[in-house]
Amino acid sequence: MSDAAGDGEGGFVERYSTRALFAGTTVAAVVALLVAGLLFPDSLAGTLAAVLTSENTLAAALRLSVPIAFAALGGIFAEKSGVINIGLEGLLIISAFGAVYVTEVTGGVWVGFVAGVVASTLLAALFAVVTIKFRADQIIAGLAVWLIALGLAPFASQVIYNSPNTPTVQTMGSIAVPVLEDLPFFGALFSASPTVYLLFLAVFCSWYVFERTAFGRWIRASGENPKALDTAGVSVTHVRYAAVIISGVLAGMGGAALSLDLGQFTGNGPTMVNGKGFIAIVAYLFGNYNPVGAFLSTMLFAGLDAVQTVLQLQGIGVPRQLIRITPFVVVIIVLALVGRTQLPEAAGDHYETEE
Amino acid sequence: MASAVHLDGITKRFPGVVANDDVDLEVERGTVHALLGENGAGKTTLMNVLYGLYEPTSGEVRLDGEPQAFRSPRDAIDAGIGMIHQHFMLVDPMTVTENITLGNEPRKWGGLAVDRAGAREAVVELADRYGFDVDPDARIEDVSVGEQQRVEILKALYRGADVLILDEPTAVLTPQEVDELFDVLDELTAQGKTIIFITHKLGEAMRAADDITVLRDGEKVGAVDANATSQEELAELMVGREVLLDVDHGAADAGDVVAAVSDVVVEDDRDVRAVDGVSFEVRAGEVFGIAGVDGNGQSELVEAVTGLQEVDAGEIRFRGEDVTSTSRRERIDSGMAYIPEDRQERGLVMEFDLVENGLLGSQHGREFAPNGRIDWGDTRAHADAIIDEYDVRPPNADAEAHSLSGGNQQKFIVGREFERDPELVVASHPTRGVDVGSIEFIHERLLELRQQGVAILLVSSKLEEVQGLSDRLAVVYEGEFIDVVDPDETTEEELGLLMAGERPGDGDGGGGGFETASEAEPAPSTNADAADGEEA
Amino acid sequence: MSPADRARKALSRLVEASATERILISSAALVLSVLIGAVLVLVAGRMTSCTAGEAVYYFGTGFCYDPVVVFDRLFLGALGDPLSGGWSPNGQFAITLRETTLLLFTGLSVALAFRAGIFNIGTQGQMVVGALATALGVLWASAFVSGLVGTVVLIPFGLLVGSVFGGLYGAIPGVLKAYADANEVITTIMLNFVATGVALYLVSGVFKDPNSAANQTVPLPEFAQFPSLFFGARQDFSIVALGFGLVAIAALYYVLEHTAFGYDVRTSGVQPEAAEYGGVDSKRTIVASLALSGALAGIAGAMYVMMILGTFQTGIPDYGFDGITVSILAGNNPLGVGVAALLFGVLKSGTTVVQFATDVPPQLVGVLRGLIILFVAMPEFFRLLAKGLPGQWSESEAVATDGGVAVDQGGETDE
Amino acid sequence: SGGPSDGENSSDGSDGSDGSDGSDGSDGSDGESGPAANIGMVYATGGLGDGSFNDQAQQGALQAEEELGISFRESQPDEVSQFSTFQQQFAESSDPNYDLVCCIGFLQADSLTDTASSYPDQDFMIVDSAVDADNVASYVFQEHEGSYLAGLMASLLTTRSFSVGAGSTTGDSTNVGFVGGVESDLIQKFQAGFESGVSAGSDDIDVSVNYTGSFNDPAAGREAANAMYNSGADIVYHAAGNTGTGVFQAAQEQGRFAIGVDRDQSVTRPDYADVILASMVKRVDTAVYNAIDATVDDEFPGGSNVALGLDSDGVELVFGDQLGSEIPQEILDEVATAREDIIAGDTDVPSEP
Ligand SMILES: Nc1ncnc2c1ncn2[C@@H]1O[C@H](COP(=O)(O)OP(=O)(O)OP(=O)(O)O)[C@@H](O)[C@H]1O
Ligand SMILES: Nc1ncnc2c1ncn2[C@@H]1O[C@H](COP(=O)(O)OP(=O)(O)OP(=O)(O)O)[C@@H](O)[C@H]1O
Ligand SMILES: [Mg+2]
Ligand SMILES: [Mg+2]
Repeated sequence: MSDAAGDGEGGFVERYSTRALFAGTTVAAVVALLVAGLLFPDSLAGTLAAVLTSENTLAAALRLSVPIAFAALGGIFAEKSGVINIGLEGLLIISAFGAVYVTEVTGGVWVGFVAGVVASTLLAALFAVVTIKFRADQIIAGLAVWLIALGLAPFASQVIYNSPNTPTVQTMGSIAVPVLEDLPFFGALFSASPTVYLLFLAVFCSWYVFERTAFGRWIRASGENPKALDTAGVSVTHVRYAAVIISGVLAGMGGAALSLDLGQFTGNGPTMVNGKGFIAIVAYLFGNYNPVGAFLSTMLFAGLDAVQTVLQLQGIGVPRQLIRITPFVVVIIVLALVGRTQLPEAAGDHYETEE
Repeated sequence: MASAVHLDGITKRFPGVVANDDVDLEVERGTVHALLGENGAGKTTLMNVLYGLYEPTSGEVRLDGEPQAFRSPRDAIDAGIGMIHQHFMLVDPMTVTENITLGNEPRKWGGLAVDRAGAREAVVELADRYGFDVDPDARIEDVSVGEQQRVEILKALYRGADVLILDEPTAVLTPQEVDELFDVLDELTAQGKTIIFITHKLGEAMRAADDITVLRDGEKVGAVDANATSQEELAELMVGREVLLDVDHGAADAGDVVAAVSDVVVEDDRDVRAVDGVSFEVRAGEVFGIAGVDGNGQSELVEAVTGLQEVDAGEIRFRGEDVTSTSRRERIDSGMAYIPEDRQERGLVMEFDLVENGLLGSQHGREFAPNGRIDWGDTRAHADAIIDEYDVRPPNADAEAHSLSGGNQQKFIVGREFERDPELVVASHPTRGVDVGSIEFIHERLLELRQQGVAILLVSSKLEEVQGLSDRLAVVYEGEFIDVVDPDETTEEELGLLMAGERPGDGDGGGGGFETASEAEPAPSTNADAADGEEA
Repeated sequence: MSPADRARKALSRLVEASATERILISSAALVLSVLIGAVLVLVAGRMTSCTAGEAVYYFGTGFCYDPVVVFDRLFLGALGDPLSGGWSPNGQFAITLRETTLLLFTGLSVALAFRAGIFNIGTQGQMVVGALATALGVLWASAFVSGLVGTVVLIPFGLLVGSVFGGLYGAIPGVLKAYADANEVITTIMLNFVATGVALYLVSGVFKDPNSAANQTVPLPEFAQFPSLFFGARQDFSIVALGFGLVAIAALYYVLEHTAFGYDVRTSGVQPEAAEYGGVDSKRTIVASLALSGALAGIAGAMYVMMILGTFQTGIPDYGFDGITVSILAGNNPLGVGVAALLFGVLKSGTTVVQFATDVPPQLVGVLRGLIILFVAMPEFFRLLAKGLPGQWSESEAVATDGGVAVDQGGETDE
Repeated sequence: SGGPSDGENSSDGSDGSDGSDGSDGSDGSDGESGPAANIGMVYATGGLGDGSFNDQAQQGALQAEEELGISFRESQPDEVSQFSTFQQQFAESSDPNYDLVCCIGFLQADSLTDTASSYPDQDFMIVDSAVDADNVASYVFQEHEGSYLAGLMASLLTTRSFSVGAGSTTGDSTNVGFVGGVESDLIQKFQAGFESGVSAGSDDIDVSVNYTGSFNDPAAGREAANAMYNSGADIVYHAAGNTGTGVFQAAQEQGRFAIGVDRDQSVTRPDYADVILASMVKRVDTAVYNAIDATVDDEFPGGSNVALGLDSDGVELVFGDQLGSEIPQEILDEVATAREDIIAGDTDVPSEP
């Protein structure tokens, strides 16, 4: 049977080879670009290299990442447990509004932050009941969560403030770690909004839960083979409720971070969340359900966004409207090259113990 | 002394079905008890009641004389019951250790982390105690079916099971692995465990069990001593009438070559060679059988022939033409019928009714869809004809496929494929999970077609089936044909050895599997003669 | 089979428990949503301030907003106040039908893809591409014809251009899914952004109307737009377009239920492995369905240009996303799409009436829309509800999405 | 006068008949006599709460409500196809009968052209675009003129070291920034004027330009402004609606300056008053108020096309409430001179970049 182990490793390598190959190619390409930029600082490569290695780009990417990455972590919890939560966008919206509203009323940013998380968690709990207890189609219920939040937050804002946009409130500010903040490039990691540190913590905790705790295993089993978990004597229903609620908490942190970082909720059109919840789904699919992978893919996307903002300033000859869509185009191209995203086996399915 | 397990008057009703009707079952400690019955007799349901998955409508479960009220498997597990389901309850991407300890993970740091080293150690220790050969770090999706089964048993033992329920444990094993399993069962009973295993194979029940309980249509129809019964008696109890245990297929009258496969190589999703250079021919009017343990490339070979999987090297000819890279649709149109091994995934669209399912594969044909427009009238008539001819029950073309029992689903597929007027029938496990009566029927039909000059390619992991029906029989192992034999001239033991990868003339024993068995010689079958009809 | 037989079968399908139940559930969902919406209006009415004279009184409490007025305006207003006697084909009802027409096409677009097991979130982008292509194509062609002939030629031409380009744009995620295994949910979301960005680039640059401050193309000549017969000249509604929509419903229904291609699509939607077994080329079917879905979206875009705006302008409304909700409410059934599109047409058009007639924030209608979808998603809830009531409903299961993402009804697969 | 006025409560309503029946007092009073006029407001998509354009228009209506005793009803379309719906609803209404319908934003021009001809007896006014009809009064603004002054001020300040409030400039910077919302002719007028003013102040200063693609994405505004400040810009001017909130925030975080738009944002966004040097105020409120006022007086200027520039105080550079007084006098003087030159026609400000 020892060859089974060999198979196992072989399988592992096989499974990840496309991604590994891709990651390798990317790293090689970036290195090549940096070298070219160093040699010809005035060329396009030089500009790009300068932008990429700039501490400011990293800082911007981090800021843009926060809401997306939080939501992506939440999405991982739900989907790994077998509940596809396409309503992340709605959770972000409701928490973004809730956080600002409560901050405005109480004057406490952190009170507002918690309130945003609570709002999102309540909505996620509703989603959980609807999908788990009432066996609603997860996709439809997720869309409903999005639509409800998309209507409710601006509605409330309109009722309370007579405008879909709230007034400005206090913001989170930023925390700098002495000495470390002066590091070249990586200094950006140590002079950032408290929500950035929270995000690092959340990424680590999520990773820890999945890799090291029994609960993490139950979530995985609940999404891959709920019956195996059930017959092992663990309630699939409880695990799924817990996972969806955690997804509400995490997405809530993302939404609250988004609005409190700017000190305002804006509710016109798609609201200030503006598709970040859907990008989060992209991020975790892309990161193959791994918290760290999801974080890195968010950073890739946010990094591209940050880079396009800077590139617009450089006047490199490409029309702005087109520079702006580069992040989306890159995601499509990368996806076409990397290909398959593997959903958990039982994701989307209802599970009942009897009949 | 009270029996270890006592089920008293268990009745379990589902909407419209009485799965168990006042069933009694008594199992002595330290014995092996076989639960025998046709498909749908209620065996699994009864065991699910014992395991706490279902609450009985009425009746009582007693362990060592103590009445139990299981509300969930957790209660049953706590009471020392372990169950190995027909479909393994394993999480594919997780490791052997993770699966065994699932739900009962040893913890450290005040429960904040799984004690992974401890878990692994516990698994290794347990495997050693019972002499199981498993790799604690392998992922389930990467190990053999036999090993998965051992993992399932270990899982139950890990949770302290005293009573082990095995649902059709032998369906997926080679004869050698079956022998090894039975040795393990002996070892377990010797250590005081109690075993209940479900089967519909008479020979197995007699060989491995101490006592046998027979169910029919949800009712208990008999409890017999395994040493004091005969296959005929059991068969009659099971089916309720006398059963012909032997198929006589007469001499082959082979004609022209219909299908020719040469040096075909097929790689699976992970670029591993699943079929590794196989060649053979199937002639009109003959059954060419392929025997082998599941997972040795049969599925890939069959799907390559039928056009569902790409061929990476080699050539497939059908009616003299090279069809290696033609589409599935073209192969259907040119007269290739295919009974797939997985009827619920491939063979039927479960949400469609039988009218729509009768059209599957012919939706572009002249007959039912001239000019691309489906003639639902003709299609319905076609479905009705199949239902009638092949005795599909209930005889209602508007029934959705998922509402049919497995046997009836299979009969419908067989009917649909046979009615295509095929020149070649590729039949993959055509009777898997089908009850005795239907098996008889399907076998008869296959032989009828053969008589009419149709070429038949038959794949089955049931030895008695391929052996009984085939005119020529190839044994496949790890993607290669190990030998092609005359099935009438070959014993079951010889076939079993071939299936385990022993090339003819190769003396070395041990094809992997249970350690306890590695030095044991192939267990002598008690009744080699009856082996042919074991299934029937 | 005799025509009588066929009729009987059709009838039996119609009264099939699941269909009846579906309609019941949809209606119940609507009622429940309205009730919750009413509560919301009352709560909001407590949170704002108004003079005592403006308030309404329920349960002895004063509220600033009156839910009865709100829903009266939302529904009756959208229908053009048929009860008040002042109904005119030029009134609000024409707007409702106009919205319905567009929702019908985007709804069909999403439904078709769903039936093939594909979740096309890209209808919006495909519509944008179709709209832009139509505007440019018709502008070019309008140089060659004019007058009535122009109308007769250019409208079909515009629809064709819209469907071809929408279809091509829809084929992109199709090809990516079929040949590169790229998840269509991701690619279609991304392609929406790309379509909007590229359209903005083109329309603020090369194709910009020099005489307008807006990012738009030169307006189409009058004869290149849908004629308004009988209905809604002012409301930019043409009964001809709605007629096309009804034909599209019938055609899609026919294709899905009565053709080999439709059978292929449905089979690969519910069970791709079985479809492959049945000789369906899954890759081609994926590409074909998404292309067709995109073509329907493209037609929606063409109608937006040729019926409503008379030009392509950036900022096309979210008809594509609304199409998702329409399709879901309809259970992805083309016939149901007609009804669902009308309901959402009423909601969209009623929003403006509510806003005009009351002080209630119009986002309320957005909440209602979400609630309706939520309730429609949980038939189980209504079954439980019905069990508590005398005279139970049927026990049979209701249909949810027919594919897209795995929607197996049970975790158990028993053999 | 001369030079930009200095704050929010500049003397509006000074033109026309002041307080015709000012006795009416507070709003909402349901007096027995009806309002002086019924006004319909159709805002631009994006709606109220944008902190700039629509809010400014509402300001004009509120002022008219207070001073002239009119009553007005608002509608906030969220897509282009709703413009004609609301315009017609107002035109068709008989209870009350609307005396004037104010259409805010250039996107309404096309539908107003149709609506106006369908309802020849209804008076309309439109802001930011010209509609040629007897029953429409059009008001357009010379945004580039005001933006020129903003650019001039920015380039003069950025070339010296200057520190006030929460921001500062360093003398060695070589660029200033412009953040736009969605690319369009209108926003490009702001950009063109700003660029032209910047180069008038100094040849060495470039303008970094970024369009976020949205008028309602503060996060994108912040990143754009951040990128500009990081590249050495001290001052960023925005014409991006609510996206500009992000610009102000970036300015605060980085200790730099911003220039507001449409309204005196140092007053309407007091949280950011310590970084807002000035705002390029566009008196949409004046246009709305004047049109209403004329309607009340039965002097509706139908068919007219009023271009509001620096000369008529239609656009102006209003220095920050908090920082304005700290700006060096020579710069104020130079800006004032430039203003005179433009009004006199001596300086020609381009309206396209
Ligand atoms: N969950 C269920 N709901 C409804 N009917 C069920 C359910 N489970 C089993 N049945 C029905 O109960 C009967 C007994 O089924 P059971 O699975 O116990 O048979 P079995 O003897 O194990 O058959 P096999 O040999 O095919 O495994 C069958 O008619 C089956 O259709
Ligand atoms: N969905 C599909 N699945 C499988 N093969 C397809 C599919 N669509 C097209 N093809 C292939 O393309 C060829 C032409 O397609 P077409 O749909 O015109 O069918 P056809 O052969 O003309 O059949 P008919 O007109 O009788 O329906 C077919 O022969 C078939 O091999
Ligand atoms: Mg069974
Ligand atoms: Mg054809």
